[in-house]
Amino acid sequence: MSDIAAGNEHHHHHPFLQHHFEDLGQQHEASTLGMWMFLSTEILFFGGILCAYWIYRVMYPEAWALAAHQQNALYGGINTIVLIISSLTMALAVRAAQLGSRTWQLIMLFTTLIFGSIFLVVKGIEYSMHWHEGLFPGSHFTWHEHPALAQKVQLFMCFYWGMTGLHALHMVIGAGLLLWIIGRAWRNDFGPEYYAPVEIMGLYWHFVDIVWIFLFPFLYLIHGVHHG
Amino acid sequence: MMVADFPLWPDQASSFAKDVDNLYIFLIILCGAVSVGVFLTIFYFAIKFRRRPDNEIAQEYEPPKLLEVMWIAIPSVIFMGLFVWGSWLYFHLARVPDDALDIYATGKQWMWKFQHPSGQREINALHVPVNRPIKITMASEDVIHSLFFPYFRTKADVLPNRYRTMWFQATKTGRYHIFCAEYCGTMHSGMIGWVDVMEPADYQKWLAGGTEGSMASQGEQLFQKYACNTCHTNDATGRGPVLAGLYGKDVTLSSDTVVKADDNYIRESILNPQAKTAKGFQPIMPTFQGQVSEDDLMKLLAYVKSLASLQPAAQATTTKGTPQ
Amino acid sequence: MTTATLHDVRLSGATTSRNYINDEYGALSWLLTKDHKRIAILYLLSISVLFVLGGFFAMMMRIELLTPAGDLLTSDTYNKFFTLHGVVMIFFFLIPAIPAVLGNFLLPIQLGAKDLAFPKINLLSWYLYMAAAIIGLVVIVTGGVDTGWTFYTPFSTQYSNTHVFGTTFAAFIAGFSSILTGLNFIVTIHRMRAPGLTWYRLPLFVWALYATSVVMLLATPVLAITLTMLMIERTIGVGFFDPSLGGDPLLYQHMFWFYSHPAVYIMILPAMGVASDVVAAFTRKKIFGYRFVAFSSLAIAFLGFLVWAHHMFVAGISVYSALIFAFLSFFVAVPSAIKVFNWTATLYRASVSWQTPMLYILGFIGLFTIGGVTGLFLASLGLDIHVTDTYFVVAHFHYVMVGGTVMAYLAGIHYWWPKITGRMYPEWWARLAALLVFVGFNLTFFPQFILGYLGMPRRYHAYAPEFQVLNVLSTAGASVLAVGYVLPIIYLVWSIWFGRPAGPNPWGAVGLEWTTSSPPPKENFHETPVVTWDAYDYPAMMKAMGETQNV
Amino acid sequence: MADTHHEQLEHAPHSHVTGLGVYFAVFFALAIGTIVTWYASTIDLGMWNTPIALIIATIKAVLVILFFMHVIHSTRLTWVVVVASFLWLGVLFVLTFADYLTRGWAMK
Repeated sequence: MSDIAAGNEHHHHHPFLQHHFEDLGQQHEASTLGMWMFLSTEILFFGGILCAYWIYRVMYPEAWALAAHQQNALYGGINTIVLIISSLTMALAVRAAQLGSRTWQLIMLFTTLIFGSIFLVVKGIEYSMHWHEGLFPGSHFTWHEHPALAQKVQLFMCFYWGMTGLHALHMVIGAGLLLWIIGRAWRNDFGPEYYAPVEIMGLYWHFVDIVWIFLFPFLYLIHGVHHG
Repeated sequence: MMVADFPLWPDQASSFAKDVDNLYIFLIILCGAVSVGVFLTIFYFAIKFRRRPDNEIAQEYEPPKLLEVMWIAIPSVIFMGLFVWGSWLYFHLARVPDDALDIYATGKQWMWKFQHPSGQREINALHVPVNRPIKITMASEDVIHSLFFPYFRTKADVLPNRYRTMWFQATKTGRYHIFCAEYCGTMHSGMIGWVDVMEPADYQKWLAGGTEGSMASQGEQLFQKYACNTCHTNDATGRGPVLAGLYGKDVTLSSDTVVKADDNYIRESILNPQAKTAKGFQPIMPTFQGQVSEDDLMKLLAYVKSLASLQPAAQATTTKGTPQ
Repeated sequence: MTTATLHDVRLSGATTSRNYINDEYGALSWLLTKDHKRIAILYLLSISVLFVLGGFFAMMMRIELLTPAGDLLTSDTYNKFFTLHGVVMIFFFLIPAIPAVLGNFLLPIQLGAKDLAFPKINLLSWYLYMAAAIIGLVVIVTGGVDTGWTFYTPFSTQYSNTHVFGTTFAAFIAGFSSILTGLNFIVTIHRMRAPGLTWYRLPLFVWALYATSVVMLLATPVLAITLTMLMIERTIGVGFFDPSLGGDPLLYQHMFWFYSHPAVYIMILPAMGVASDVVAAFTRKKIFGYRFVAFSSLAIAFLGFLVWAHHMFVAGISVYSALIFAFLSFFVAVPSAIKVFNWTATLYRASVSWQTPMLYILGFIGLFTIGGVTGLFLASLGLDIHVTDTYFVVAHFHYVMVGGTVMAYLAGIHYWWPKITGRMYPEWWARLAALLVFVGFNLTFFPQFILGYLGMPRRYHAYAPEFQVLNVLSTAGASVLAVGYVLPIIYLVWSIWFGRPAGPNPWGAVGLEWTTSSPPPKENFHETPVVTWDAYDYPAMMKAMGETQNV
Repeated sequence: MADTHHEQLEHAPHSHVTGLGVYFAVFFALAIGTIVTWYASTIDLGMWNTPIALIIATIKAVLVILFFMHVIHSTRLTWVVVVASFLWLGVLFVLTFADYLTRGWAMK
C-alpha cells in the first residue's frame, strides 16, 4: 500500500483545481456538464411559458396577430442583431481564453457587456413606450382599436411582458456575471489549461441569445392581421 | 354506536352505478389477490429463509429469467384489459343520450343553483324524475367547483369559462347527496345539497308548483330586455344571424372555418361576439361580458335552444324593412 | 484479486478516529461547510423540524374530523391546515427527504468520491431550502394560506385572501434547491465514480437517485415558470390563466401537473433505491434482476412525464386526450410492479435478517403494493370519475408517499445510522416503533379507501354523519402513527451519546460505504478505492471476511 | 491509485479551438436569418408564414448551439443532455396540445 498522502500530491496542483477533483480535465468536464444541465432546466423554464403562449396563439390567432402588430419590429430587429453580435464577441472571448490572450479576452468580454447593455437600453425604451400607451396589463390597460379583441390582446401583453421580462432578467444576471468574469480575466486567471468559467459564461450568454431568437418572431412578427 | 349509520357501500341509485361498481369489485378481487399473494410470498420467504447460523449468507441461486418476462407481460395484458373496460365506461358517461331532460346548474361560492326548463329554480336541491336521463349543463360564476353525485357515481368539474355537461339516469327514488368535490374556499364543505329522485307523476306535480314561466320564456324576456331582437330578427333581414333553427347546426365563420352552434358557441357569441362572427355578418355586436349573469345566460341559451326546431322564415316573404 | 482489494480497503477504513464530525468545531464550521456529509446532517435537522410541523397540521385535521360538525377549528383554519400540511410535507419533507439527507450523505461515498461535483452548490441548495422554509414559516405565522397545495386558479389568483404569493414563492425557491441537488447528483454520478466502478456495479440506490435527479432537473423548471406566472397574475390582477381575458384555468392544471405528477416519482424513486439496498443487505444476496430494477427506475422517470393529466379526468380535458393519458398511466405501473416482484424473488433462498431496516422495508413493499394497485383504480377512466377528489385518492397517495416514501426513509435512516453517527440505535425500541408505524398507518389510511368510495370528498371540514365511524377509526390510527414517529426521534437522539459503537460494517453489508470507518473521515476514504466487484457481491465479501478472521 | 483514473479522463481539458472563420460565418448566417425572418413576416405566404418563422428560428438556434456553444465538438453526453431537454419540451407541447386540439371533436 502506498503512502496515503502520496495520492494527493503526485501531480502538480493548478491553483484553481478543487481538492475533490483528480485533475483539471475532470473538473472542466464536470463544470461544463453541470452548466448544460442547468441550461436544460432553463429550456424547460422558458418552454413552459412558450407552451402556454402557443396554446393561446392557436386559440386566438387574430388577437395574437393584431397584438404582435402593435410591437415595434424595428426595435425588436435591432435588438436581435445586437444580441447576435454580443454572442459572436462572447464566443470570441472564449476563444481568446483558450488561446491564452488576456488582451483579446478583455476586449471581447467588454464588447459583449456593451452590446448586452445596448439591448437592455433598447428594451427599456420599448417598455416605457408600451407603458405610456397603456399596454401594461391590469387596471390601466387601454386598447381601443378593436374593442372585441381587447381582452385577448391584453392576454398577449401578459405574455409579452412576462416573456421579455424574464429574458431581460436573465440578461441582467448575465451582465453581472460578465463583470465578474471580466474581473477574473483582468487578473489573468484564464488560459489554455483553465478556462471553464469563461466557457460556462459563454454557454449561458448564448442560451439567452437563443431565447431571444425565438421571442423575436413570436412577439413581433406574427403575420395575418385582418383589419375588418 | 349505531350500526345502521355505518354504511360500507354507497347505494346504487343510477344506471351507471352498477357498471362502475362491477369494475370496482373486479379490481378489488384482482388487486386483492395479487397483493395478498405478494404479502404471503414475502412472509413465507422471510420466515423460511430467515438468517440462522447455517444460513449466514444467501445461497447463490438465480431464479429463471423467464420470471422477468412473465411479470412484465402478464400485468401489461391485464392493464390493457382494464384500460378498455375503464374507457368504455368513460365514453358511456361522456355520451349524453339525445332524449335527456335538460337541467341547468350554476356553481358559486358556496351554493349550487339549479334551473329547470319549465322555470323552477332551486338552491342546493335538485328534483329529478326516476328512470329518465338527465342532462346537466353547468358553469361556475367564480372558481372551479365540481358537481358530485356519489350515489350516481358521477361528477364533473364546473368551470368559470365554459359550459360543461354531465348526465345520469337515476334508477331509485329517494334522497341522495350532492357534494362539491373541487376545493373552492371557506365553505367548500358546506357547498352540499340533496337530489330528490321522484316518480314521474310526483315530479310533474312538483313542476306544477309556482314558477315565473319556463326558462325559455324567461330567456325570451331577457332577449327583449337586452334588445337582442333588434338585430336577431326572425327573418334574414336583420343585422345579426337568424336564431331560429340555429342551435345544433353548423355555422360558417367569417374565417371560413365551420363550427357547431353548441352551448359553448352560443355562450361565447353572447359574451365575446366578435371572436367567432358568422360569415356574411359584420362584427358589430357589443360584448355582454359582465352584464349577463350565468343564470341569465342559461336562460338565453334555453331560449335559443327552444328555437332549434323552428325553421327560419323564408327570405323573401317580408319586406326588407328597417330593423325594429 | 477481488477479495484482496476488498480486504485491504476494509482494513484501511477501520483505523482512524478522526472523522467528519470531529474534524472541525464550532457553528460556523457547520454553516459554511462544503462537506456533503455535514450538509446532509443540516438537511436532516431541518427536514425533521418541518416533518414535525407538517405532522402537527395533520394531527389537528384528524382531531377536527372526529366529529361530523366542524367544531374544533373554523373552516378557514381547517382549510389553511390541510394546505400547509400538503405544502410542508411535499415541498419541504418528501421531496428533499431521501435525496438531500441520505443521498447527500451516501452518494459520494457509494461512488468512492471525496465529495459531490459541486460542493458549494450543494451548500447553496441547503441555504435555498432554508430560505424557502423560512418564507414558509413567515407565511404560517402571519396567517397562512388556504388554496390547497395545488394552488388551482382562479381561486388562488383572484379569490383567496391569504398569503398565496409568499407560499408559491417559497415553493419556487424550494424548487431551485431541488434542481441544484439533482444537477449535482447527475454530474457526480457521471464524472466522479471511483476507478473500476462501472454503471452495472453501482448500488441500486445510486441508480434510483440518478433517475430521481433527471426528474428533478426536467420537471421542476416547469413548476417554477408556472408558479411565476401565477405570482404575476396574482400581483397585477390579470394574467395568463384569467378566464375574463380568455385564459384557461385548465392550462394552469396541465402545467402544474407536468411537474407535480413526476414529483411523485421524485418522492418514491429514492425510496425504491433504499429498498433495494436494504433488501440486499438484509438478505445477503444480490438483488434478483439487478438490471431490470436499475432500468425500471429510468423507465419510471420517463413514463412518469407522460401521465400527468390523469389528475384531470373530470376537470374538462378532451375525452380523447383522457384516453391517451389513461393508457400511459397503466403502463407506468409496469416498472413499479417489476421492482416489487424482483424484491420478492430476492428473498428466495436468501439469508433474511429481521432487523429494523428490513422490517420497515417489508412494510414498505406491502404498503407500496397497496398504494400501487389502488393507482390502477384511478387510472381506470370510468371508475376515476367516481373516486377522484374523494378520500379514496387521499388514501391512495398516502399509501404511496407515507407507506412508501416515509417507511423507506425510516428504513434508510436506521440502516445508515451507524454509518452516519458511528453508533447503533437500540434494536428493540426500533422494532417496536416499526410495528407501531405499520399498524398505525394502516388503521389511519385503510378506512379512507372505504370513505372515498362512499363519496366523502377531500378537503372537507365538516362531513355527513354516516362517515363518522370510519373517520374515528382513522383518527385513532393517526394517534398510534404519531407515537410510532415520535419514538425514533427520541431513541435516535439518545443513541448519539449512549448507543453502542458501530464499527465500520455492523450489518455485514457490501458497498463502498461499509468499507470506510463510521463515521467516515472528512474526505470519505483515506485513499481512492478501486472497485473490482459487482454490486451486492456478498459471496466475495463473506470470503474476504473469512480471510480476515483467519489472519 | 489515481493512475487508473487517468485512463478514463484526460489530464487537461480537451480544448478544440474553433477557427475565426467558423464564428464569423455563423454570425453572418444568424444576421441573414434575422433579416429573412423579418421579411417573410411582411409578405403573405398563406399558411406558411408561421412554419417558416419557426424553421428559421430553429436553424438559428441550432447554429448557435452547435458552433457558439461548441456542442459539435462536445462529448456524447452533452449531446444527450441537449437532445433530452428538447425531447422533454416536446412531451410538454405534444401532450398539452393533445388535449386542446381534440376538445372540439364531437362524441359520436
